[in-house]
Amino acid sequence: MTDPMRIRAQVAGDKATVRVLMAHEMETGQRKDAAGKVIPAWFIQEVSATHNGKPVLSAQWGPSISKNPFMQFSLKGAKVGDKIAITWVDNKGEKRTDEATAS
Amino acid sequence: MHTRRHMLSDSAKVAALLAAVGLAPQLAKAQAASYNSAAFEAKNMADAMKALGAAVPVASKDVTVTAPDIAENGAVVPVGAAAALPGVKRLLILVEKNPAALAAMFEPSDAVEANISTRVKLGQSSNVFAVAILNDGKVLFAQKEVKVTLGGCGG
Amino acid sequence: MASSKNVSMALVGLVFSAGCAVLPSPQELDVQGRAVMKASFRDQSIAKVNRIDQDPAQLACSTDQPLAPEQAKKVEADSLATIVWPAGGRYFGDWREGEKLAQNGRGMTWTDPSAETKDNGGNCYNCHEIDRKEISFGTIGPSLWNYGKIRGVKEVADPAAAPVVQYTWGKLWNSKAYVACSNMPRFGHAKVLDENQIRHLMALLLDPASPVNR
Amino acid sequence: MNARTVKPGIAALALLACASAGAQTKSSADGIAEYRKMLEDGNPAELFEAKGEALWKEKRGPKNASLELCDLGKGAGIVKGAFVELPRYFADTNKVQDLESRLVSCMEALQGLNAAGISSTPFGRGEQNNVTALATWVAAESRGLKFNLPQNHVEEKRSYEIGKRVFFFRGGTHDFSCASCHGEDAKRIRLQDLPNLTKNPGDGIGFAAWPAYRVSNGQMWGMQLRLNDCYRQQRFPYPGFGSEATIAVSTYMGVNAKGAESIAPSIKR
Repeated sequence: MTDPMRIRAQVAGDKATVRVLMAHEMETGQRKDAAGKVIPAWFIQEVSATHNGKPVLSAQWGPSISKNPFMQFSLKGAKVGDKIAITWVDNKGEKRTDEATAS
Repeated sequence: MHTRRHMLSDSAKVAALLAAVGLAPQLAKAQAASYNSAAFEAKNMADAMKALGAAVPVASKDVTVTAPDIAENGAVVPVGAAAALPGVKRLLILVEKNPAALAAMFEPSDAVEANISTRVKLGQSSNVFAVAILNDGKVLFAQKEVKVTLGGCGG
Repeated sequence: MASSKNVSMALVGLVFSAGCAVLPSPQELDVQGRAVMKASFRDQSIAKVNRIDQDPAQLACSTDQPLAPEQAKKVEADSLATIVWPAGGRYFGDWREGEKLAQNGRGMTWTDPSAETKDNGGNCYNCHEIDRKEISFGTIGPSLWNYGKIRGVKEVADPAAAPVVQYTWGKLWNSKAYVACSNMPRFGHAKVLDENQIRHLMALLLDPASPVNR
Repeated sequence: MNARTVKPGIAALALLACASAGAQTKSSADGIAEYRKMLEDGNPAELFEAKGEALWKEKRGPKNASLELCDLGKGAGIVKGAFVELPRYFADTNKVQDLESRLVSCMEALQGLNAAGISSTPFGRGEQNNVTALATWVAAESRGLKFNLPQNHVEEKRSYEIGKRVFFFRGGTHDFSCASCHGEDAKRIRLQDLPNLTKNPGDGIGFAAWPAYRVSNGQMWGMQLRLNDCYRQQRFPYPGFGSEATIAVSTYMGVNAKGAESIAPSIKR
């Protein structure tokens, strides 16, 4: 079970500021639980963005990205109504894609 | 995106990593092609750059790192990396004193500005680095110190 | 509290009439307030509901009004009488240990391992500036930077320093001996810190070698 | 994400703290203000807000019903503006209720879920997570509105008076009351500004800032959990979820905050 992302793409001039929030634990694998057992690493490893279906950005993350990750970037040539989709894949192979319309 | 040398070292590392978390081999195969776990396990910037097949970074005012001087909590520290140069292939964010230095690696296409921000964990006060790897092989960096303080009642 | 509600329910059923819709007197509200506190909390780990049972000082100071002078004097005199002075007149420990205790904000919550003094910190930086090198300090209490130096303590064993040494010990043991409704915990009196821990804090504040007094 | 920049109230508080603490801390206070401003853009509370909105509309529980007929005080199904008037008196339960305890009542009445079971569930588990998400969304629907708790019903007035006594109640191993930290202007614990909750502390401060996303643990906290952790740090025993003390002290803070603009859900250290 994964929870939806929040994606905002705001157009200003000839580009859009894209802000993404992802719901994820981003567990480092360095922490221990109350019983002293190591909590296994669980984090997003890959993130990609598409603009109207065309890949525009890819990223790889380690476990030191904060819990419930935030990412912001500027997309050139984006217009109101364009579709921005974000996909993440974590180290357990879980995957999620959400899409937003630029406004 | 990757040289053959990286792919080889990656797949071994990722396979080991995935085996450790008990994942099926076919999954390991699917992910091995891209995720550079050697770079993300490197203890320091030099080793991370080696794992990425990149040159030793040179300080440059064309690269900027945005971060607060002081963070009330190391669990969430906003950090941005930007390069005022054309031909940026990769933008990296590293935290010097974290157990593994490399936090994020972005590969922007021409449609995305080389100015990306995210939020990282800092185990303690540390330098944070922004590194830009250019298409021509140049590797430039900027750094900033972030002080992590103890907020609240500490209980 | 519960009984007053039952009365109003019995009188008018479920409908509140103007007749019973009268705010209780301030004294009755005081009683109800304490009953609400009693009814609202439960034991959790080391934090037991008897912590809601107020002693006279806590009860007297649970108001937004300043205490009447004679009431304040009584709280202070009673508190002064509780202070246990250090065995053998040994007032001082190690300021390094004191700094650790001052930094440590833990202890006595329901997530702490035990109510023993060894698991407790002094919480000092939460409210006070102490060693100026620590920038993360609170302002509920006064700055303690140069605490001993400002008070002219050149040598802790100097008889001239005795009054401030004794006052500081007393303040750490039971702050309410000097200010009836002080915000400061009664570290010794409440068994939050033991004698040795208080000695370390004494050294942090008064030892000329402590970074606080440089 | 919230485009609002740094709030004047916080800036003023920070300024006062600097003035009293001297030049040494001015830069650290400025640094903290800068850090907080950077966090405002992209508050993960939005993730919980979205979850709460979906939960409000979703048919759930033994009665397979949504919460869309829940009366939060302004009439069945009216959400906008409800948050800034809570806690208030509800005739159907004959009690003053805060947002979270009211949501639990609706979950029982409309959906057939077990209110006592939810109330005794630890924070961050099961249905408690849903209550938090719902509260986050309901609060967000009143963003920008000013607090104006009703004080017409005698039980609302009584709740305020009891709440004041709860606020000043000293106890526990450390003799703390709420007022120990929140009874004066311009005080701090460590570097954390402490709002004076005996009066309106300003827009988006104190009662007008919760629910909030806590960056220190990546959790969403409603007012019930905020109070619970205050009492933990006060070295008190454990306050029951929705207990009268927690609701009365909320009424006290909410009435005092009259006119303060709500920024909830906010983001906190």
